[in-house]
Amino acid sequence: FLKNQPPQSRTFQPVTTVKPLEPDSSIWGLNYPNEYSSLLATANNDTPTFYGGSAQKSYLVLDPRLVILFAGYSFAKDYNQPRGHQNTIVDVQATKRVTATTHATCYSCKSSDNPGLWAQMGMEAYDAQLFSAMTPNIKDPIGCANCHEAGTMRLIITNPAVAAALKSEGIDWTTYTRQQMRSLVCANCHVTYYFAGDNKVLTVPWGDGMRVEDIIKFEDDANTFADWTYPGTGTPIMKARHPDYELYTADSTHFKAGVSCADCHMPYVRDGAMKYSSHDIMSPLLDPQRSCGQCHTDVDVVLARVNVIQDTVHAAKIQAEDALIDAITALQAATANPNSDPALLAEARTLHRHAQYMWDFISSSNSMGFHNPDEALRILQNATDLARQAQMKAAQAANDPSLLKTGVYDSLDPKPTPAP
Amino acid sequence: FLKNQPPQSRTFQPVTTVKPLEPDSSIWGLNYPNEYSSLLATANNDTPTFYGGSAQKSYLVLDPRLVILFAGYSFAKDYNQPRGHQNTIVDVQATKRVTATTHATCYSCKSSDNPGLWAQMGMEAYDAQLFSAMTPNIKDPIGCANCHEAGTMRLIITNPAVAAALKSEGIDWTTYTRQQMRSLVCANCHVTYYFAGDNKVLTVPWGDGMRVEDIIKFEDDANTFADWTYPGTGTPIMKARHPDYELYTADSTHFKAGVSCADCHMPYVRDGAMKYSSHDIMSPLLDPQRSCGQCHTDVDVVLARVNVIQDTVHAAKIQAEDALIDAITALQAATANPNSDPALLAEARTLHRHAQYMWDFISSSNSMGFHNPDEALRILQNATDLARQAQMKAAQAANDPSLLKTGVYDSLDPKPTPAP
Amino acid sequence: MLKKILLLVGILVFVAALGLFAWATDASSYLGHEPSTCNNCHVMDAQYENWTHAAHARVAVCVDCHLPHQNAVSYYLYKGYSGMKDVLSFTFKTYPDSIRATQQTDQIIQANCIRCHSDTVENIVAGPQPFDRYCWSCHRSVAHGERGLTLYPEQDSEVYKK
Ligand code: HEC
Ligand code: HEC
Ligand code: HEC
Ligand code: HEC
Ligand code: HEC
Ligand code: HEC
Ligand code: HEC
Ligand code: HEC
Ligand code: HEC
Ligand code: HEC
Ligand code: HEC
Ligand code: HEC
Ligand code: HEC
Ligand code: HEC
Ligand SMILES: [Ca+2]
Ligand SMILES: [Ca+2]
Repeated sequence: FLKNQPPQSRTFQPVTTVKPLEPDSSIWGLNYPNEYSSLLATANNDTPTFYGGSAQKSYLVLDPRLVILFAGYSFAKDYNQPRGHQNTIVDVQATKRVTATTHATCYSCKSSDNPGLWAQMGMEAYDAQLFSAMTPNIKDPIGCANCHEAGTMRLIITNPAVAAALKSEGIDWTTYTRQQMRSLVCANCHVTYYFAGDNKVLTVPWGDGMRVEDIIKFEDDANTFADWTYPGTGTPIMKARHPDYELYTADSTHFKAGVSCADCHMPYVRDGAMKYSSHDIMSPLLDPQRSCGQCHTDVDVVLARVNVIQDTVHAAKIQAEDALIDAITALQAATANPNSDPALLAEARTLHRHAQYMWDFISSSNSMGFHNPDEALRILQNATDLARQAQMKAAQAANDPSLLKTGVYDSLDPKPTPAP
Repeated sequence: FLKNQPPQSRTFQPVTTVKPLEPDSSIWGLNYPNEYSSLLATANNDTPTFYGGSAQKSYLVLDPRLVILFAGYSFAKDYNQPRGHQNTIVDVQATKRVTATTHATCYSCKSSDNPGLWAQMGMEAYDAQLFSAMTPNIKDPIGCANCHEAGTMRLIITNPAVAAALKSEGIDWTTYTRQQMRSLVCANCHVTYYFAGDNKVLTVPWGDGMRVEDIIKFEDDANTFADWTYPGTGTPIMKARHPDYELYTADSTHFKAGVSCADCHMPYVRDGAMKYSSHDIMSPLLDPQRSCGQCHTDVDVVLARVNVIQDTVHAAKIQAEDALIDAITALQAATANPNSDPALLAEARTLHRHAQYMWDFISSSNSMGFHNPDEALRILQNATDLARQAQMKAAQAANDPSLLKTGVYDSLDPKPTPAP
Repeated sequence: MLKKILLLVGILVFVAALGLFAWATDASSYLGHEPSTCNNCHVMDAQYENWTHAAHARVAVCVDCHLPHQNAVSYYLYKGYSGMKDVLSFTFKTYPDSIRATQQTDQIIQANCIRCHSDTVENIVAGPQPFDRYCWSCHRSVAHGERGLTLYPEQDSEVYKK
């Protein structure tokens, strides 16, 4: 039976018909048991890698500088390395970042119930509700309906905010090829965002482009949008959130070469004669032979490079953080000084705002720079430079060179712990 | 299996016997006409690329910031993009950097006469002579004797200073494989160096390692070695010089993957069926199909990445330069101020010294960062940070926040021109 | 005693595998050199398909590169050995998801590159130091095309065409 036969026709016979926007992945799973069971496996992954992996690690404990940099904001309380897709509901309900006044918007990227709910009630109405009010509707973690169109199994944009953002950029995603969709589908969630207005409408700030400078311009223009005001400095800060798609597509090596997110994070596996895409999405470093080996013959070589890149970007990130903390300390003193020049203070705050966003753009994106090493390092150099300029401006505002102290974080003892 | 005959023996029959250290390449060329004629071709290359290529371009005109950064030193007078290997003698004799007091050491990497001269008189005696006194002995530009051992045609280290530096690192180069020698042979010249002592002995500062931090440590320890004192700031500056081998081998992608300098800069070409190594060494971007195309089928993709990398590193380099010029301006004012705190001034100078060396390490190395993008960007971030810290320290020394002005270079009008 | 049993089991397995080999496959086809024979095994799909897109499809078949060509004895001996290895690991599913050439395979291929292209490379393979790299460290795609070319599972790309 293995004789020279024509290639088997692999046309697939569905067992059941899945209705549009079906939230329950187990129903889709009847047709596609391999994809379904590999998706379920993300619930139990817990192996760490040096910078990532699936174990739940607290960023705040690993690097207490973040407690200072997010002071006054919910991220100073609780901020973890992400885990597998099956854990979304558990994790969003457990995080201390969610309080009684939090909006339902926080469920946007956590459940396959959403496409149905959005179709029913509209995204604005969904976002206007409180988190607690939405909870009863949210039963399923991320599932097939977040990525696939029932019936065709095409990859699609399911998040209306992302659809709107693409449109604002003049992009018609329905013209995208299969290979492009293998990245764009992750952009349903792995993008930066902010909540616009009192109804906390989910907004993806791509109107001016997807580079960090474009996003800063867009948020600056949107009435100097701020997530919170930094304590003691008065800086209106905007928080960057996992701009994975933005960073990756900013001319990275792999993106330029046509590689997609799914190529690395969803390598194919074999089940007997069948190949299928692993839906057990995790750090590719946990199975590099499969994830990288299809393209790189010598996996050890590229893994060694991953180490070099991640260590380099990590050091650059810490350097930017140290500069930011020096700047914040100076700016606090300058703000406290009643004689400080207000115009110069305002300039110092703008420098702080931009420096912190640039740093956070890389800090909050995943892979410790591997997705796009050059862009990450470029941005961190800018963050460092702007932070130092913010400090200098603060000293000028207060006309006080004693604010130019460096190495503030190093001299802290004890180091800060997560906010209550 | 009829094909399975032993390959016909075509063992090469030399036409002439080349004597050891033979300076005249045309004699070697009798045996190896392809290699010889391709070496001669480097005389006439003159096609520019965006950042490099073989045209003679003045770095000082392309980026007048260099005139400021090298103020008080010969590099502010004349500093060009390098050209092909056949031009070495013409170019070293034409440069305004050479004066009546210049030592013969400047011929070290310019001529195939050197291996013979060094064997005869010793490198110390050679270096002790004046440039003008050595000129009559220098007839041949770079040639076979700079890279090959006559007879075996093995690639070898011919520069005693490099041999000593390798030894100081505990490296026995004679154990290197052929593929390793295809890079190391370039290290005969494409390395940073300084002239030690009054006899201007050529020294390659690898005693503590080949990373930029190691080299700074080494030169700091060597009695705070300085090439010149920066005018108005009193900073003892050390000049970095084309650390191409150092930068490339600092864990770059290609180095880690086992790629050698010759792979890109001396691709095989064919004479009939026969392949030989092109000795027409130049920018690989002038013949990318050959230089990159065997490894990278889609040459356009990697060329696009080269553009991205070079533009990114170029911007980072300019950013470091702007920070350095701001720092220098502040430090000059602080130095001029009789009330400045001498201890703080000294600290500011050390920061300036290190910032400038880090910047120059990348600025003076070739390929605008392509040889090792991450390392280049990492170093430029450090240079920027240290330059800003130097400026802050200067303001502290003078207790004068008005020294914290940024954007000095931008406000210069007209921009500086090469020193006379 | 245990050793003997193990040996016996080993022989039985070998014979069984041989039987399986002869039954499951069009055994006589394996005496030939048709590339489609290699492609009988779906695990060879990617290599087969990529080979057809690469420069050598017109001029060289699998065995031209993958079997030693010093002499007929080594050719058929290795053919038997590697064929059995492939069949065994296929039958017992002991192969990894990403199959890699072994070092032994690499050496065989290298000798074959040089065998066909000796005119071209004689000059560069010769030299005082051994030629210490595989031809395909530069010619990365001549044999099997771009890596990752046929990475993806069978799926309907048509649904993306607007
Ligand atoms: C070329 C391979 C590659 C591509 C393409 C790629 N990634 Fe990654 N990704 C990695 C590696 C390697 C890591 C680091 C994992 C680690 O440190 O353990 C990573 C990390 C991550 C992480 C964090 C995983 C963890 O360990 O917690 C997320 C989330 C992620 N990537 C999402 C994406 C998204 C979304 C895209 C597309 C926009 C993408 N990746 C494209 C290789 C890739
Ligand atoms: C519907 C929203 C959504 C989509 C679509 C989505 N992700 Fe995620 N992803 C998340 C969330 C939320 C988490 C964090 C879950 C947690 O920590 O509880 C996450 C976590 C991850 C992780 C970390 C896993 C681990 O074990 O550390 C990786 C890697 C990842 N995603 C990659 C991808 C890739 C690749 C795609 C596209 C093929 C994708 N994601 C599509 C929302 C999404
Ligand atoms: C546009 C999509 C999107 C929205 C809206 C969103 N998240 Fe997430 N969330 C993600 C993605 C993607 C991840 C995984 C990547 C990461 O953590 O870097 C994640 C991870 C998480 C995690 C696990 C890791 C951690 O940070 O501790 C928590 C908890 C979480 N989100 C809570 C929230 C809360 C609370 C809100 C509302 C303020 C929210 N999310 C809004 C996409 C989103
Ligand atoms: C995080 C996004 C995401 C989720 C959630 C998701 N898929 Fe997929 N799925 C993909 C991507 C990306 C591909 C690759 C598509 C391609 O290559 O065209 C894919 C491919 C498939 C395919 C085609 C065959 C294959 O394996 O490549 C099937 C069938 C499939 N998914 C079923 C499911 C089912 C069933 C679920 C829910 C249990 C599900 N998917 C959930 C992203 C997702
Ligand atoms: C679908 C193919 C594909 C996959 C999968 C893939 N890569 Fe790559 N990778 C490439 C291509 C193409 C390049 C660009 C260079 C080239 O042309 O070889 C590249 C370049 C690289 C480089 C050099 C870039 C640098 O900055 O040093 C590294 C390192 C690397 N990949 C690591 C990985 C790792 C680690 C994984 C798995 C997590 C991976 N790659 C997965 C195709 C792939
Ligand atoms: C992977 C390919 C690659 C390797 C390996 C490599 N280079 Fe280059 N080199 C380049 C590229 C690309 C440029 C940029 C040329 C340009 O901008 O026109 C360059 C530029 C140069 C230049 C300046 C050329 C000019 O345009 O004036 C010199 C000198 C140089 N390299 C020397 C070396 C040395 C010495 C080594 C080994 C230590 C080395 N290169 C290794 C690719 C390479
Ligand atoms: C004996 C010293 C010496 C050795 C050995 C040497 N170089 Fe050079 N190289 C130079 C000098 C000097 C120049 C500049 C010549 C000029 O501008 O007049 C130069 C210029 C270059 C250029 C610029 C050419 C152009 O047209 O822009 C490249 C590229 C280069 N070298 C690469 C290499 C590589 C690769 C190797 C090793 C295979 C190597 N060099 C070995 C001294 C050397
Ligand atoms: C250790 C070897 C070495 C020594 C010693 C050396 N050079 Fe060079 N020189 C090079 C290399 C390599 C290049 C080409 C690479 C480059 O310019 O970046 C070069 C390029 C040049 C060039 C052409 C490009 C330019 O900079 O204008 C001149 C002129 C030159 N050197 C003059 C000198 C002078 C004068 C001295 C003595 C002060 C000297 N060299 C000492 C290796 C050396
Ligand atoms: C700048 C350094 C350099 C100079 C100068 C140089 N060579 Fe080479 N040569 C090399 C390198 C590198 C190789 C590659 C060696 C290998 O692959 O083992 C090489 C290889 C060769 C080979 C082996 C065949 C081939 O083409 O790969 C011959 C013969 C040769 N050179 C002759 C000469 C002759 C004759 C001269 C002078 C006219 C000369 N070389 C000058 C660096 C140089
Ligand atoms: C260092 C990289 C490198 C290595 C190793 C290498 N080659 Fe090449 N080869 C090249 C380059 C570059 C060319 C293109 C020459 C040209 O265009 O003139 C080439 C050309 C060829 C050609 C002629 C292609 C044509 O267009 O007709 C053949 C055949 C060949 N190589 C075979 C081999 C074999 C066999 C080996 C191993 C012994 C080998 N090569 C090792 C770089 C390499
Ligand atoms: C002898 C083989 C070889 C040659 C020649 C070569 N490369 Fe590469 N290149 C590699 C390998 C190996 C990698 C690492 C990624 C991988 O495994 O594919 C790589 C990676 C790259 C990358 C991704 C790294 C990044 O930072 O983006 C670029 C871009 C690239 N090469 C450009 C070039 C260019 C341009 C040339 C010619 C000047 C060249 N290469 C010559 C083998 C080579
Ligand atoms: C022109 C020579 C050539 C031909 C013809 C050829 N191969 Fe290969 N094969 C290679 C080379 C080179 C490699 C890579 C070895 C390595 O990377 O270490 C390889 C690797 C493989 C591998 C291991 C996969 C891997 O990535 O290491 C398999 C399986 C394979 N070939 C099967 C085949 C089959 C089946 C055919 C016929 C359809 C075939 N080959 C035709 C040269 C060839
Ligand atoms: C009976 C199914 C089958 C057939 C028919 C088959 N292969 Fe394979 N082949 C395999 C399997 C399974 C592996 C993986 C072995 C492993 O890695 O353990 C493999 C591995 C390989 C490898 C990589 C491992 C190594 O030995 O270096 C090469 C090369 C290879 N096969 C070549 C061929 C060639 C050439 C043919 C046709 C003459 C062929 N195969 C026919 C099943 C097969
Ligand atoms: C059975 C003999 C044979 C074997 C084995 C073989 N080749 Fe070839 N190869 C050829 C022939 C014939 C051509 C076509 C020459 C032509 O078109 O002029 C060719 C063409 C090439 C070319 C030029 C391809 C192009 O892009 O046009 C390269 C490079 C090459 N071979 C390298 C290799 C390498 C590397 C190996 C080993 C992995 C190898 N060859 C094994 C016979 C062979
Ligand atoms: Ca994780
Ligand atoms: Ca040049």
